Amino acid sequence: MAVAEITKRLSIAESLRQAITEEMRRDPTVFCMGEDIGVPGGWGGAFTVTLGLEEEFADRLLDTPIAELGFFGAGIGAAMMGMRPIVDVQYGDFLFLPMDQIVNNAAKMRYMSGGTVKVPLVMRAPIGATGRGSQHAQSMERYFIGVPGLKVVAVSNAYDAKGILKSAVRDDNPVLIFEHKLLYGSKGARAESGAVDATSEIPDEDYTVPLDKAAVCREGSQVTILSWLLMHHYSMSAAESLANEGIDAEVIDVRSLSPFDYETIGASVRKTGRVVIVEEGPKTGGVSAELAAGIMERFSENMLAPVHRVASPDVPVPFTPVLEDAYRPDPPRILEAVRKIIQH
Amino acid sequence: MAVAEITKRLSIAESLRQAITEEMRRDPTVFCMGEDIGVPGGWGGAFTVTLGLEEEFADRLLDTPIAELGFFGAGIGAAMMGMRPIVDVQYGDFLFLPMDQIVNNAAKMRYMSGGTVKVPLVMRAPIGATGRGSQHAQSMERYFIGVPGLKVVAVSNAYDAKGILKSAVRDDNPVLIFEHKLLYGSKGARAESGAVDATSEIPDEDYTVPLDKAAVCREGSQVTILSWLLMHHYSMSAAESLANEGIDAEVIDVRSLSPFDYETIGASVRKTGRVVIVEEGPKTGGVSAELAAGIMERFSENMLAPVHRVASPDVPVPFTPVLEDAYRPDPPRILEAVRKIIQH
Amino acid sequence: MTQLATNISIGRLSGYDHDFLLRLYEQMVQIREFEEGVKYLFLQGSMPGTIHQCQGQEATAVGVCSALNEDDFITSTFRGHGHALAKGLSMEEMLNELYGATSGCCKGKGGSMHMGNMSKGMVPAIAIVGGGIPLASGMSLAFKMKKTSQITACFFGDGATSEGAFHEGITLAAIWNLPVVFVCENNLYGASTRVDKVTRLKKLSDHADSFGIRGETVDGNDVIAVYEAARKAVEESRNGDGPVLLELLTYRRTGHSRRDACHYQHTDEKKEWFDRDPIDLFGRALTQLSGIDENQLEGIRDRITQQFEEAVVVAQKEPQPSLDELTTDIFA
Amino acid sequence: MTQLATNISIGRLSGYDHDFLLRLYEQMVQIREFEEGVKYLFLQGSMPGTIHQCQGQEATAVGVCSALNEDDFITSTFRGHGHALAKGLSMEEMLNELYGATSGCCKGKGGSMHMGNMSKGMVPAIAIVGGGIPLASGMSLAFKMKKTSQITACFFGDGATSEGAFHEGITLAAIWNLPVVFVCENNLYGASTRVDKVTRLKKLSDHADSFGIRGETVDGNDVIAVYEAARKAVEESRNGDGPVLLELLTYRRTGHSRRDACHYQHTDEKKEWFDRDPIDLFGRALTQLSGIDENQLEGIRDRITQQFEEAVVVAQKEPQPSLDELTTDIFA
Ligand SMILES: Cc1ncc(C[n+]2csc(CCOP(=O)(O)OP(=O)(O)O)c2C)c(N)n1
Ligand SMILES: Cc1ncc(C[n+]2csc(CCOP(=O)(O)OP(=O)(O)O)c2C)c(N)n1
Ligand SMILES: [Mg+2]
Ligand SMILES: [Mg+2]
Repeated sequence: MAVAEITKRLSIAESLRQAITEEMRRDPTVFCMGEDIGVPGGWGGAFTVTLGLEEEFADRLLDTPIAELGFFGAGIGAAMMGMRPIVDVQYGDFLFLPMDQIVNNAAKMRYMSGGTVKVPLVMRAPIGATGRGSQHAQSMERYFIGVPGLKVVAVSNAYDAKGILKSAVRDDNPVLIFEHKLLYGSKGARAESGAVDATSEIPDEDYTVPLDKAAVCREGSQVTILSWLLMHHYSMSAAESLANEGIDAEVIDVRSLSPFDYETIGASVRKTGRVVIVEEGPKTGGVSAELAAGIMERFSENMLAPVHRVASPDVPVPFTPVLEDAYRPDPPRILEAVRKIIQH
Repeated sequence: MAVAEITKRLSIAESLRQAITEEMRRDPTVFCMGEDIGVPGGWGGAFTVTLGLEEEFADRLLDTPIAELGFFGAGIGAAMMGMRPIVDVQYGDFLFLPMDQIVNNAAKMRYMSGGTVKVPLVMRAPIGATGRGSQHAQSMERYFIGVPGLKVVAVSNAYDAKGILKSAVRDDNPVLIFEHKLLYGSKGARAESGAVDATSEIPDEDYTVPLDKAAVCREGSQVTILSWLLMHHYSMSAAESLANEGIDAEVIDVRSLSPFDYETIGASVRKTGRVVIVEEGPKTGGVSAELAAGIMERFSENMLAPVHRVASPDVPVPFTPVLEDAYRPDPPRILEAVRKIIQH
Repeated sequence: MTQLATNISIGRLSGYDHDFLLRLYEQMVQIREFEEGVKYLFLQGSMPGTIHQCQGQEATAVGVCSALNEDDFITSTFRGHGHALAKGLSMEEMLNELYGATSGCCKGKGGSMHMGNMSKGMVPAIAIVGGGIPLASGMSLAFKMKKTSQITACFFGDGATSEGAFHEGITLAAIWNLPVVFVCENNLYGASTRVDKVTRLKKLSDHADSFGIRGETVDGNDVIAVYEAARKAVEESRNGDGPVLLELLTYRRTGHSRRDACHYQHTDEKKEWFDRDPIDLFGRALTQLSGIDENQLEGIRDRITQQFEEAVVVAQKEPQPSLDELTTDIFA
Repeated sequence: MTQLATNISIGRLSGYDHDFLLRLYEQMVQIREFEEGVKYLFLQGSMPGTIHQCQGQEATAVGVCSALNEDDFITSTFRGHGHALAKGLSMEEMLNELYGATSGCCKGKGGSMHMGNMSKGMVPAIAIVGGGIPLASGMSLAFKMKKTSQITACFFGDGATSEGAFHEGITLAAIWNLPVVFVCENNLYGASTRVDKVTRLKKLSDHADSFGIRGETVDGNDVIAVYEAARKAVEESRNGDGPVLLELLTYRRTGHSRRDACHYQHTDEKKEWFDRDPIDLFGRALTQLSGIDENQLEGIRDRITQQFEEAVVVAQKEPQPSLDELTTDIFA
């Protein structure tokens, strides 16, 4: 961002709201569909992202019945007919309900039509373990990477959130955006305990952030830490501590979960030769599995140590805070992993 | 199998049928629920597995409406109340419909009840690209590995199919069994073109095959080929060709897809130092990703080369046979991969 | 109970011009010829894949699609050949698709279960039972938001009515008053399962009650009855007085798929429905009209047979995709 | 329209013995005290997690569960505290659960949204809207197959009626005649969305028509009306004449969850329903019976308040799980 630009500090919830507002103003085919997103006096969706938007866009903020398979499917249908719907689930865990529509219809439609159909659909889903027990907590990214025809991204700060949502709206393909409950910066009754500051300065100008690029957020030479969403913030804080120990870590916000940006990741791996991936969610079968395998396939000659994955144990998310805290990888566990890989 | 046992050569469809019959006779709480499984004059499910069983078990072969979320959920409920249901989808692709019930309810129930609930539910799903276009074709294993609380297995021959189904029925946890359309040996109107012989000698005695063990099907010293279902058969045939070239491959049927049997796999990797994994389905985010990452984490000091994955390209399954054949990994591609890794 | 015609009285045909009636006949014949021809090619082994066919159900596809405008859309299912032909897809583009050729309506990537052609108002068919229903609501939502006057006719079977997608998809259309006609082709079976085994309802159109919309059950083998019911439903939907749920009572004269011998269908039932074949019923009525005779109908049949046979010869030689095309058409 | 009581006439209470009536009262009071106490603890910050509460809906839980046998089962939702208490879970095991203690009914692993206790006839509550409905059918299927005489009462909200799970789950129960009572607590809102925005139906019990089962709408704030309707439905279900869909009209006096201020609820509507508070309604009627006076009711309330307060003191000190327990209870 150039210094001269007028900027304003926004939370992710606010910057997503701004992105939606601007895109709806720009393009009359953009609309939102979801539960409790536009009820006057309501919440603007589960995490305030669409709060108040019904005032300006009464006809384009469609409050749905609780019917995720139905309205995701309807989003696909509307997209095929030239609209650009943004649909969301209140918690990522509910994505299993419309998953048939997402994988079997949205993602395959272009291919099985021989390239004659477009599905410009944006899907949004909040994830993260946040004191709600095991059905409102799991990390869902793993279930959607490598689905041919589907783009998957994760937004860790307000700047990216706005720019990526805009790119997604303008993209002609289905895009699934993951957001994290502890990063929204939702306020009032929807504030989250344990929230982490993910606000950014947002320029006044229209901008987009590409859907297929990782971001090097901290340069370093000895080890590459790959993560996204909440874990990216924990990784950044771990990197600060590591710097104090004299370990120089490069921290990359993976952002583009499917497909991955191996260009950016590769450049880092070639430099450091060591990779730690940090993921919230059970280790087995996570996004990190593909990242680790993909990195070792592509850059094995540069690797000084096997890729190390820091993740949750293979358990559902427990309710009780003492166990939930142990479930979620945290900076100390990241530190430990990095120290180990450095000694390798 | 001891030589003295009376054996009979059966297909997978037949041995599964036998397993279901024997388990239903043994235990009155075992029953089947699914579409078109027990209609007199019908097919015995999509691939003849339950053909004719309605004659002996009229009350325990429940033909359902087309409502996968509903009857999988009902299976969970019945299991919680002490029954041992076997539910199936006609094509694995439909598993997205009951996926909420499988992951959010069946798999988590024990944990979130603090260990007080049991869900002895068996689920069966056929997969494989077989000339039906992209919604009756995809490999679904990837979506269910690493789901804590769920066991996932894949059966490649009739002997295992019977023994594993029996173990699954007797297990107190939800178990998802993957089967392959080209391996059933379904006959008559339900025969499949491109089918591969997966028959086995089936002993007369009751036997089980554990849910957590891989099988070394061909011993070898230079490279370990890991695969399951149809790809296991292709791997065996590739290994024969390799032997002619003087390459001695060990072939393991992974079978236990979640959790993996790292004991068996590890022993092989320590011996050969080279691993090729063969998987039907898009490479990115497949089961092989976790296998590759897990192997490299555990056995990196034994590895002579990075793990190599042979899989489908990242595309939906095309209908036209010329492209479908190219989609599916085949013995020539396996050979090529092994030759390359041996030279590494 | 809905009256099932054993005869279409010519009184009901007055008021329609002959061209229109002959077009209905021709379209039904085209579907029948196409399906019978494809079945032969498939059983003979020259055609790849699997097939789900609609012999005996021609009047539903033709009756409904005749009530639509060209720019209206349909959604269809694994059993979609009839819908596709009735909506204007050509036998040629469909045969090419079935043979996996690049000139197929989906470049060979779709196949029998995913026929479609956007320029003719048919999105690729959805082979997940019920899966097209939410799509149809969304398509109609787009029409409504864009203020076009298009509507969607959404085809599905009796079996689909127990899927969650049916319930959720129609719920959306109902609460938002969307311009869509839901067409349930009740052919008495979902695969091998008779409908009365999986619902307590005598009339599937009674499902309409739980959405607060209008439902109607019609003889699906009487093409004129279908056309008239569809025209009414289409009009209501287009005017914002929909959606409507139409149940069309019909029967599948062939296997559920491939080589299915239908041992689960009762002989009496079969006979009763075969006697009510939609093409025979309508053909008999037509020849009673002055100015139309059996020769004319035979001419139509011959013409179609010939067109089909020529199309097969071409399709079998159409170019197959090159291997590069395996990885194209993923992203727009 | 279903008559909504502003008054319960004592004539309707004759025929019930006082102990039974006082137990209904006590259970409703227990739920209210529990919920109000928990709300205070939560807002005060001493209790972790999030909460979905049922103040104002006590009569539905109590009326239905009073019609069940001990070995009957219920399924519940994210808003399950009332159901749990009415089915016999203790305030103690529930408070311990809410505080994440190992002595909680789910060892602290479940939390507010997954309360359950198998030995008391309640499976862990399902927090996916509608997700418990297929489960309930399966539970009743087991009862039927095992020829026990148990039934399941399946609680869900108005919002759940648009989910596919509702449609599929009840379809199964209907076609197999399963011993289950589906209890739709219509509190007029699904989260912040008013029910009339998401259905065209005036009565949600009309959904019963599409399953071919009996539906009934009852005043859900009149505990006696609920009890009587539930008893009838339970009996029918137990006898194999079910399933039944009961719609209980009620109102949530508190936020959807946590700190929700309910700005979307209209003031008049709130007032109307607050005037029909189920505990007040029933309490007023009780004190008109000879032999019951306000003192007695106050005694009940005091006793429960004290029990709750003691339980909180204990719960706050109950042992938390050790870290080993993170990875136990995955597999049986
Ligand atoms: C979700 C789903 N479940 C099961 C199937 C397998 N299947 C294909 S067609 C069919 C029967 C469909 O019956 P109906 O809806 O009546 O249509 P019809 O075959 O009679 O045209 C089934 C079970 C499927 N394709 N999708
Ligand atoms: C499948 C699913 N979608 C959305 C949610 C989020 N959510 C939780 S409660 C609720 C409203 C439920 O309304 P209703 O069924 O009427 O129950 P009530 O809250 O009134 O008790 C919603 C949308 C959920 N838990 N599950
Ligand atoms: Mg049918
Ligand atoms: Mg409600």
